[in-house]
Amino acid sequence: MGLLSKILRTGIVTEPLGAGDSEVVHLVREVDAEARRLFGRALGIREVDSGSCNGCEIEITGLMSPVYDSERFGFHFVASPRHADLLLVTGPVTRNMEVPLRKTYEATPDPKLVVAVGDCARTCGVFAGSYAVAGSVDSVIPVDVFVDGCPPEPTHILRGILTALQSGRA
Amino acid sequence: MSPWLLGPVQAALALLLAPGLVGAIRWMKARLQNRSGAPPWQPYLELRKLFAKEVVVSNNASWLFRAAPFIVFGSTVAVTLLVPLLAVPLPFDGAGDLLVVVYLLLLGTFFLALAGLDPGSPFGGMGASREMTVAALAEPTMALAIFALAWSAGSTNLGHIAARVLATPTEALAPGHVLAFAAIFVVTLAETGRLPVDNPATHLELTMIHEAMVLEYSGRYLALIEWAAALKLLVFFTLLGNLFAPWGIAAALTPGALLWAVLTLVLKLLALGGVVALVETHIAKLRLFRVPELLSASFILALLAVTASFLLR
Amino acid sequence: MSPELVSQLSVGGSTLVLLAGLAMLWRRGVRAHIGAFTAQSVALAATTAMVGWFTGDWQLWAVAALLLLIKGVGIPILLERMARRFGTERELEPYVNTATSLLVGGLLVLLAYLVTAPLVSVSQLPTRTGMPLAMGLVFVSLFVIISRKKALTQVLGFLMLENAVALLAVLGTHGIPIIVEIGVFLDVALGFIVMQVFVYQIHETFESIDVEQLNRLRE
Amino acid sequence: MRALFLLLIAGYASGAAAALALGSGALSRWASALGAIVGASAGLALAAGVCIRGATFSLDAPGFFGPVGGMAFTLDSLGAVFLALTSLVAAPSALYGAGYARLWEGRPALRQVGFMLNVFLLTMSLVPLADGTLTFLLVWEGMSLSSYFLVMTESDQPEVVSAGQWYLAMTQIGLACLLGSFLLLQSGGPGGFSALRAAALTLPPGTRDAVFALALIGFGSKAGLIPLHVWLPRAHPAAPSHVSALMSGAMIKMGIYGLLRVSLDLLGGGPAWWGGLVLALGAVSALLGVLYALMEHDLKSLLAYHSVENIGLITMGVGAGLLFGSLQMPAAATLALVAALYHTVNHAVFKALLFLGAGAVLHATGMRDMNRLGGLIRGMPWTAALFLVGSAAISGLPPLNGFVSEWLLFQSLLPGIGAPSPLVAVLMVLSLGMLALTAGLCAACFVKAFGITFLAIPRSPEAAAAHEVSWSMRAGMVVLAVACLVLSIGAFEIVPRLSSFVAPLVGVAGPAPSFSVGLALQTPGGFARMSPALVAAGLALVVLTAWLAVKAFASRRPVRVGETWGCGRVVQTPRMEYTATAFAEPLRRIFAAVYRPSEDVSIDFHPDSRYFVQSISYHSAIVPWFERYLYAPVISRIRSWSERVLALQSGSAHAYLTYLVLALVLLLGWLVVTGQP
Repeated sequence: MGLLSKILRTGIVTEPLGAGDSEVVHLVREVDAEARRLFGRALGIREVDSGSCNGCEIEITGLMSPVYDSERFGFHFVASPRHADLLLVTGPVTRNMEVPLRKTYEATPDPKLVVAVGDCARTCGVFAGSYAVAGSVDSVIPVDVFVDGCPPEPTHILRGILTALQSGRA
Repeated sequence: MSPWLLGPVQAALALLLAPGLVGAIRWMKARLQNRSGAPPWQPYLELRKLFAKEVVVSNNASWLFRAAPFIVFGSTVAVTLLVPLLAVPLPFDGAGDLLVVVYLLLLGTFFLALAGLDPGSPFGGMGASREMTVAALAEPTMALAIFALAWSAGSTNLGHIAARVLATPTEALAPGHVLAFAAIFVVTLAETGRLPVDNPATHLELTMIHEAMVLEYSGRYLALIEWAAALKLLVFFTLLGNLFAPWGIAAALTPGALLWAVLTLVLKLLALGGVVALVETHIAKLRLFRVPELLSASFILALLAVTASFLLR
Repeated sequence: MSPELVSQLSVGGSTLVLLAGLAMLWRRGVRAHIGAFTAQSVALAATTAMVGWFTGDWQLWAVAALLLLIKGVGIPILLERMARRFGTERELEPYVNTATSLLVGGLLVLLAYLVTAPLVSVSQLPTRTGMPLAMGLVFVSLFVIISRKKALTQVLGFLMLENAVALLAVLGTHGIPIIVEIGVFLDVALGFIVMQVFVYQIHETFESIDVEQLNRLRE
Repeated sequence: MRALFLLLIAGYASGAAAALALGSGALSRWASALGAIVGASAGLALAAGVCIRGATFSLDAPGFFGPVGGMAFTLDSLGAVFLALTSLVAAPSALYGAGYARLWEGRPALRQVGFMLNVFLLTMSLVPLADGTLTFLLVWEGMSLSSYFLVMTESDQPEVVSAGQWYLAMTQIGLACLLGSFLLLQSGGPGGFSALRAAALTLPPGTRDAVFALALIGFGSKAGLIPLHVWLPRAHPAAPSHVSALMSGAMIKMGIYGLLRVSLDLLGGGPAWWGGLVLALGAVSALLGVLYALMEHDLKSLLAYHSVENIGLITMGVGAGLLFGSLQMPAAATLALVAALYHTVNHAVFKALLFLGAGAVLHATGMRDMNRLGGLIRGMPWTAALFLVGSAAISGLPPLNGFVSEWLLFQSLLPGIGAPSPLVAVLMVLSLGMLALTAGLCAACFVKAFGITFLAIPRSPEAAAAHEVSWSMRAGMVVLAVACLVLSIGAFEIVPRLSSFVAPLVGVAGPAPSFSVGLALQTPGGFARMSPALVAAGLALVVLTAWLAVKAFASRRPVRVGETWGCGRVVQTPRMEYTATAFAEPLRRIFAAVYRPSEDVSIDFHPDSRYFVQSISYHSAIVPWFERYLYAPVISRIRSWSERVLALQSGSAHAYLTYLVLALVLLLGWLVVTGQP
């Protein structure tokens, strides 16, 4: 019962679409509309950590948190690339993750999108030149959108996903 | 309306409502997690998307992998022809009883487990093994609960049980009846892959049961399996709602009565969905080897249900 | 109240009392066990009150009130205090594992059904229908006492046994005279205090209330 | 009728003769199979004649075995059911055997199997026809011995020899009990069954109990009831597969036949404890059978344990029938016996199908160990599909025949709750729970049996190179698979007939209850209704509609073939797959109290540091407890005793056989001397 009353006292903490930072609101509205158009407002996201420091993962987790609640746009993180429409790739691609990343891409049914999250994904960041790093994400699989930042904020990731949806490769 | 038409109408209604039920539970859970959550109609959109997507099939998979979704889906739809969804004089009541419902659902589980083994993935094998273990252990509870119900109703046919409770409303609060309800509720959680037996929202392969079997599926096959899973949940909820508290179900096939039946059915489904959402918010998943404890507890409930009906005969 | 309703209610009430006893076999935490005992005592009090209402016997009402007061409130508070003192040691490895315990519990209920069948058949009371379940609880509490290792669990088993006997008396004979009942309560309270001391002593000696530790005394 | 009976004998006899005369080539195996098929067809026709016309067929042959009183044959409807199921299994098995026997071309084994198989089929077909103790015991022993020789076909392997010894020992213990039982029943009077039936009424209750108990042990050891089942999981894997199919499909059913014949027909039912005992034994056999089956990874041993399970289910029906009969509940008793008989027929069909499928796997890969099989569905699509039908049928899945009889069995236990005695009600509840658990575990076990054997990637080169078996072997399996479906859909026609056969045995006055309304089955008082035909039709319709709808409305993108998803690991090897042992691991843990597995883990550490492990070896074994506590002490006692009577021991199994036959002849001779016809 303690749990229930706490739930009631806390109330819904998701940022509403009407209030707050106008830019975010605008973005969020746009994501909603695009998601509706392209994937019937149901987007399965498969997260691939190809060697990240996990900073980006923490931000991605933020996307699923009650505050951002990406589920309200119909985004959900799935357990298998076979169920996914979009791959969210983080980190420089290490040598050990090169083949798995490619296999994940191959395992995802068409139409599919790839969003590379974080500076490392584009430039390999501080790991560039390491013997353990194979290269940037786009040297392994085709990338639709890069999201810059170290780490990028959840809103940036949302914007990246939106841009990918708009790119219309799907 | 012709009574023979009721069967297809029931199946169509169940197919229509099932994704909404899953969506409603997800929505209620989101609200209990203080999120705004996806709207309840989200599963429809997901199904539409999946039907439009490409299918990727493993190179190790055989024809069985492609046939299984249709058998899983078909067996579950066949069940909706038998359960008392809307009206009590069921047209196909003579075609099958509660045991047929249980075995038709087992048929779907059987083929889904085989399909999990087919691509040779370790996850699929793990899911198949666990799913069959849980299904087997849930079977005695189900049988005894049916036994308790059938004994007081004088029949194992679903229409008879519902009609009997309608005719003698005090029956609905008889101890045997209530205990059987509790037992079947636990079985519902186990058979439909809900918490605390299986977590429908997990991403971690090693904790999966149902999800692990369908990791290989994509596109329309996945859509069929997901739809069938939603339908199975709806079937169990309908059994709980319309066998134990059949009020609202249509006694005659008039438009008004049927409309009222649809309305009460939706309300019952939402109420049971709310209970499941609450349960899932409150408790954590059980370790796999503690699931037998839960199922033996449900078995005890069913056994007491039978004992209570012994005592009151 | 019609006799049919009374027999339904006595089955329903005894089922709740019995289920609380079976919950002891299912759950592992001390708090859950105390909660089960509290729920059981409340259900027992309610059943007693129901029989009191049916028979119109004020003594049964008094017994129900006493039950609620002593077993539904008093003893649980003492138990909580003990649990706080000893920490919440869990019943992690009982002699018989949980799933098997539950199945044994079920079989004991069926056995009780067989054993009480002759009693039930000679009784004319509408409350007789609940007697097999009460007898089942007698067996289940005994099983709790022998299959669990923690002294606190065993104390709870003993208290449940007492509840079971009370339920049997209420259902089988519509209650024993209140004087006897009060005497029994005193006995229980005394027994409880003795056991409390016993548990404290075990804890003092072994820093644990696992009665298996007593085996060390032989050395 | 008489002509058919003679044809039956002539068919099998000519098959046996052909096998001896035509050497060990293709001609011989086809000729002996043809003889068996002719005999089986005649048997089926004879049984159908009796079943449909309802008239019994009788034939006295005082000339045969004249010195011991001649032989007498009668086929009534109960016997006809068993003759029918034997013939139903015999014909496809013989057809299959013709292809299977190619293995032995040019070796004496071909002649031996061809001859013995026909003798086995002939004697087994005559068991349900036997009318009289002498005839019965003669054909019974003929059946046992010929099947012993068939089990010993590959006698160069030590495990086959051991299996043969177990089988022989159990079957002779059974025979001894049967002899005792019949001697008590006959108690000096004439040995014809009609005479026994009349004499049984005057026997004192103690004698009747003894007759029943001895018959239960004797027939139970043949049927494979726990704890008398020990020979089954040994002999079935050792025998050639079509012989296993016949033994499991038909021969163990003769134990059920005998039990029905003696307890219900000859003794006319008995006190309630008979039925209770049989019901409890059946429930225990069913549950333990399936539990041990789950732990098997030898395909044929697994099927053998499932025979124990299914015999358990059948026995539950028989026990419920006896129990209800003694409680004066004739309708419920009839239903229970119908369920038992129906499951007997169904089990004969699907278990024969499964053994033939397992034989095809063995033939193609040379292996029975499921942990080394896998992926056979690609090389052997026919066998895979047919084995799948058998698996679904034995798991009791609609719309196949196993489902119908399990449904009947469930329904036949339900009325037990209304029995006046609380003990009976409790027994029924427990049996019902065990029945349901058995059904669920059986489905789990066959997901394992089919999934691990036929699906995924082959786990050995032999499995990868597997090829489909010859047409005759496939044809044999197809016949049985079709029978699985027909026996389900035709239930509304079959059940009333079975009911009319068993109703007189449990004292139903007037016409037998039909349990059938239109296309549906209906239990007494309209308690439950179910129509296998409608369920099958509905299922087919819905699946077809779904398929068409998906074809019409879903995406038309072509299916892309990719790698199995495994979290991006570089290669997939069969070692990553679940094995049979892995599949059953959760259940092994859950039922550890029953299995009491012995586990042995030994870890070799690096000499310098315990943090480096050099090797881990894990060994686990399950020895059934009844073998450990029941048989092992007896065997060791006998072993020490037999060392003292070494003089008789020549080391040859055939010598022991000679002793046994001598003993039988002496006993029979004693019967003649004491003056029976």
